[in-house]
Amino acid sequence: MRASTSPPGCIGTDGEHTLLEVSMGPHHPSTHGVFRMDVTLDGETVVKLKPVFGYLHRNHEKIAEKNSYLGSMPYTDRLDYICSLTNNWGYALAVEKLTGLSVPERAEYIRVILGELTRLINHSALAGFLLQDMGALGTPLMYAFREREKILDLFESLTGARMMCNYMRFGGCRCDLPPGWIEQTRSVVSRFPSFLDEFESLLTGNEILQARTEGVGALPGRLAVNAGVTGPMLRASGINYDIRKVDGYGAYGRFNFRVPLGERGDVFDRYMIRILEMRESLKILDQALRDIPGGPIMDPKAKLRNLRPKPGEAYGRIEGPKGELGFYLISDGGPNPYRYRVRPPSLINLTILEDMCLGQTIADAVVILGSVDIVLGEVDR
Amino acid sequence: MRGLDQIFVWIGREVAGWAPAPAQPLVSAILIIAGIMAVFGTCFALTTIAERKILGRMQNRFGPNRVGPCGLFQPLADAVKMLTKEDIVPFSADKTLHFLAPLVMTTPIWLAFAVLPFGRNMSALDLDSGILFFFAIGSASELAVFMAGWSSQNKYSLVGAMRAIAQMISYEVPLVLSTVPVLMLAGSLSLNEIVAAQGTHTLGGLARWNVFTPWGLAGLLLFLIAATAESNRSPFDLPEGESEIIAGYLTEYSGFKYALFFLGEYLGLFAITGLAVTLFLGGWRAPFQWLEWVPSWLWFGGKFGVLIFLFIWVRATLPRLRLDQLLNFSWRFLAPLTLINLAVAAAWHWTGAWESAAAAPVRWVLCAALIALPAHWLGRALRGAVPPPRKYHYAE
Amino acid sequence: MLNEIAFLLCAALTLAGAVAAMTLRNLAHCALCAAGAFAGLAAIYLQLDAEFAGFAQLLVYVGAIAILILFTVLLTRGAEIQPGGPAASTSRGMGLGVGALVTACLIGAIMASPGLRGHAPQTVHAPVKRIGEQLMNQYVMPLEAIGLLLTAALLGAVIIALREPPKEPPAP
Amino acid sequence: MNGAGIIQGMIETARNFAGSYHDPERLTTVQYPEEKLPPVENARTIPFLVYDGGDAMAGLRCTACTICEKECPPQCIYIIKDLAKKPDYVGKMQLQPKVFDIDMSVCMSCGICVEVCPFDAIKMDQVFELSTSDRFLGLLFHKEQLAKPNGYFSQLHKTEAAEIDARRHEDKRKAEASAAARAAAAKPLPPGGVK
Repeated sequence: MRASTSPPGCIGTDGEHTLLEVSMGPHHPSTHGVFRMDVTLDGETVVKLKPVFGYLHRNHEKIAEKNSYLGSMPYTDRLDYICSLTNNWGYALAVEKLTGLSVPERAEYIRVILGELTRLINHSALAGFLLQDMGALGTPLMYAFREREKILDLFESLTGARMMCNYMRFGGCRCDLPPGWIEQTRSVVSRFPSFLDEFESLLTGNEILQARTEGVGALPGRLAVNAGVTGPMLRASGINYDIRKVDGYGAYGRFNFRVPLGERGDVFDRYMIRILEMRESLKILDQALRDIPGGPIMDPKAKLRNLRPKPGEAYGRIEGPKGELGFYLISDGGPNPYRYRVRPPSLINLTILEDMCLGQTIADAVVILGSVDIVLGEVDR
Repeated sequence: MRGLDQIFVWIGREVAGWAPAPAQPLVSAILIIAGIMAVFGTCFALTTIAERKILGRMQNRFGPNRVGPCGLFQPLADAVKMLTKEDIVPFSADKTLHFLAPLVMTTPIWLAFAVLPFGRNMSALDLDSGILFFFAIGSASELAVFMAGWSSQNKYSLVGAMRAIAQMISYEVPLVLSTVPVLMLAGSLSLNEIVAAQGTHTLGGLARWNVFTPWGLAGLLLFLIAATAESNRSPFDLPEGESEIIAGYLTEYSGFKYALFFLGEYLGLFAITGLAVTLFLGGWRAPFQWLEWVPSWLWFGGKFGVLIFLFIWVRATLPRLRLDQLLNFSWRFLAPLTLINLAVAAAWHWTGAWESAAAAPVRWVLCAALIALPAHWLGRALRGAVPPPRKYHYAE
Repeated sequence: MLNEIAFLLCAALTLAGAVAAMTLRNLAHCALCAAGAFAGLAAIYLQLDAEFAGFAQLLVYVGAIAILILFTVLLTRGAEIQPGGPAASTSRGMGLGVGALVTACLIGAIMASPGLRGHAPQTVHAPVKRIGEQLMNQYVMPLEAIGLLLTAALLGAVIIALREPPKEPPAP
Repeated sequence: MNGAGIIQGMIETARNFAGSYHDPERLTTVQYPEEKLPPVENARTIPFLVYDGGDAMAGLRCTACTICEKECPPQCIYIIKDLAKKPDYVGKMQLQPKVFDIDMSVCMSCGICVEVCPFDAIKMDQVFELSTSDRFLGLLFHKEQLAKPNGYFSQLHKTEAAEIDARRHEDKRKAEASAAARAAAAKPLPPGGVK
């Protein structure tokens, strides 16, 4: 028998301390899917962290280069499976740029409504998952999912599916709103603020949550910009960059809303920014539901099949709930794209993970990962 | 009603009476042991299902409701599952320790119930130093946790065991210290005498439970916080913090051994809850004199149930602390506060003569302030320099 | 009769634990065996009707000291014992000296006990209350002295454990 | 105050605990095998083939044009044409599928086959209890399993089916009218009629 008293997995010392290498994942309760963190620990402090991903790689881009333009649309649902409609939108935007199709007013409004509903789903679910990582036993998550169900019901009655919506088309939307949908949505939206208040009274003032998140995983604005971080994470670091404002794509130029900005860029700011963004989304939804015009929902020039754009390239980007979601397409005039590339916000926000985790404890690393908001379907593609 | 109160004592005596005289002590001991094991075994099964259902309701779901009426037979199904699962021992594990750990965890805990008075004349063992016995027995679980974490030869287990031991050592201090005022004022270490000391009544027939005094209330809160940590429950469930270290020292356990750990943890919780009831909530006594007709063991059970519900409620609400915060909380907040509480109890004792209608509230407020102000200051100091409140500005 | 068997069992547990703690190679096993020996000792106290001493022994030795030893084992991971190395350490002589001293004290105490001189051992009932009163009256000075000693030891431990403040780099 | 946020949170969970007993807004769970959600008209799960009339194989609307086979993103449709033609609802001779298989374990329920079908022959079903003990052949549906009557389709998607039926009815009426006109034109002039 080995007379060793040293525990398993010691990888030596750094002179003074013994380091322990722990491989967290891909089967680990807190890695949000099949994600692995190779963590080197000194006691409980992280001294090195290597994110390892690719376990969920499905060849999304290559498949899209082989499929027709239309055929890739349902695949985009499966990138970030929590927000399939914004993925649809980003892809549709790229193809519309490539082909020069225009989108009728009504379809733009429908897209904005669906996009903001998706943002509500994503942000509330994220706050729930974040608290789950902090050990709150799923209570906030269940509350978030309770509200998500109501929004998913809306999606189902409009698009036919709760998650894999496959709704937007190049030059418009697949089908018009069913009768009564606007009223249903209005009632869901009008009840959402009370859910947010409940959520905040459960969490925001909680001393344990504050202790766990204050100053944890702070990301300076400069570093965030250099790392290409986008979305709520960037705005929590105090950088004003929201593609809805910058590009004004879709009908966003017509709505009155504000972009909340954090100042310290720690986990608490990231949590709070998402809560505030949800409140702004509700404002956009109110305006869009009030002002939605009638009319067609498809560009009459649009055709479903045999789309052969002229040779060229296009980059369509939207402000997805997780950050800048971009689709880059090159057409060689054929029925399928010559090159198809996704800029996944989850992946690019994840690359800065080590810088945020160094010197923090392992429990913090889990929370920081949760606050980045990743979906492995999008990271690994 | 007197009969109902003493029914268990009576049954025990009658059954033991049938045995031949020399065997009577043995028979009555076996009866008591069987009774305690049956009651708290059932209690364990009921608590697992109640916890899941209450948590479910707090999270707006149903909880288990498929097995039996309202899911009441769920514990049976769980037991069948646990017993039939494959028992996996890691190849590189220290097999002896891996086997012994769940036994060391579960066996001593049963002993702790021996000294708890569950009702009038319903205490298995009236030890002169009962509370000391209780804490001495509890120390075995730390050894078990170490054995489990070490023997599994798994990094998560090891980290979990280190966390657990650090936590248990840290919280044992406030746990024991928070009971000291009670012992001091009751003048005894015997749990029966502590209950007896809370047996008198004050105006309006209100019982003189310790919890109705400032130091008792503070003591109960401190004791409950420390007890939550001792029994590894949320928000102090770091040793098993699922999202961080999977299941801590339980990572490599499955099947029956896991069930034993689970049982041990719940029994520990029950024992410590029973102790809280005995020390601060008057044990089996009724809160008012005119409620004395309700059987004493029902009072004990009721208070016990309320405290268990409180534990479940806290578990449904709070996120988990971090290790350094956990230790700081114990050493820099709980431990000093228990010492201060000792002084408050002394002050209460000295002002014992202030019983008049005018002086009693003064005494109460004075003592409450003596504990509340330090609590406030210690809390401020613990949280450190509070940064200015965050302002979120908006870009148009 | 039953009493003798119980005593023999407890004594065997204590001795076996102590021997195992000295001879086993795995430090964790040693520490756990030492805990077993402590528990056996507590059982002997209890058998002698010394409730308070027995439970205090369990609480302090099994609950605190054994855990401290285990914690030390966990924290000093580098200190591995070579499989072929000698079981005894270099401080063998000192250990022997301490052992001899303790044995001498014990023998003295046993020789002085009344049981040896044919008197029936008087049953001493020592409730906690009386122990407390004795500690607070007759033995208050030794108690305070021990308290002072322990406090000093605690302070010393804290000072040793305090991380040294980072030294200022010498001015160039 | 220390702990105020914690107490506030506990009040919130207590409210939800009580609310889950009386407020259906809070307890949204549907106890699936006993209760089911009301069907949603737009909902889609897997495709099926629509047929008219009483005979499933003879009444299939599918003309084996294989557009759906080409457009299906995961390529789970497999068609072999039958060379024997049969008349469709307006009497035009059309091809028909000899084999029409859909591998439901591959199908991702996107509904693109339905969108591209020019004959309204393939539509989305709403069944979801598809589990089988045979992973491979158990989920490979042949045209016999896929064929469902038009009445079933009208039950699922009322609005869409009504629209399609009206259009087809109109087409049929026009076709009959033109056929009648053609027949009338082709008929030799009755003797003694106008010249």
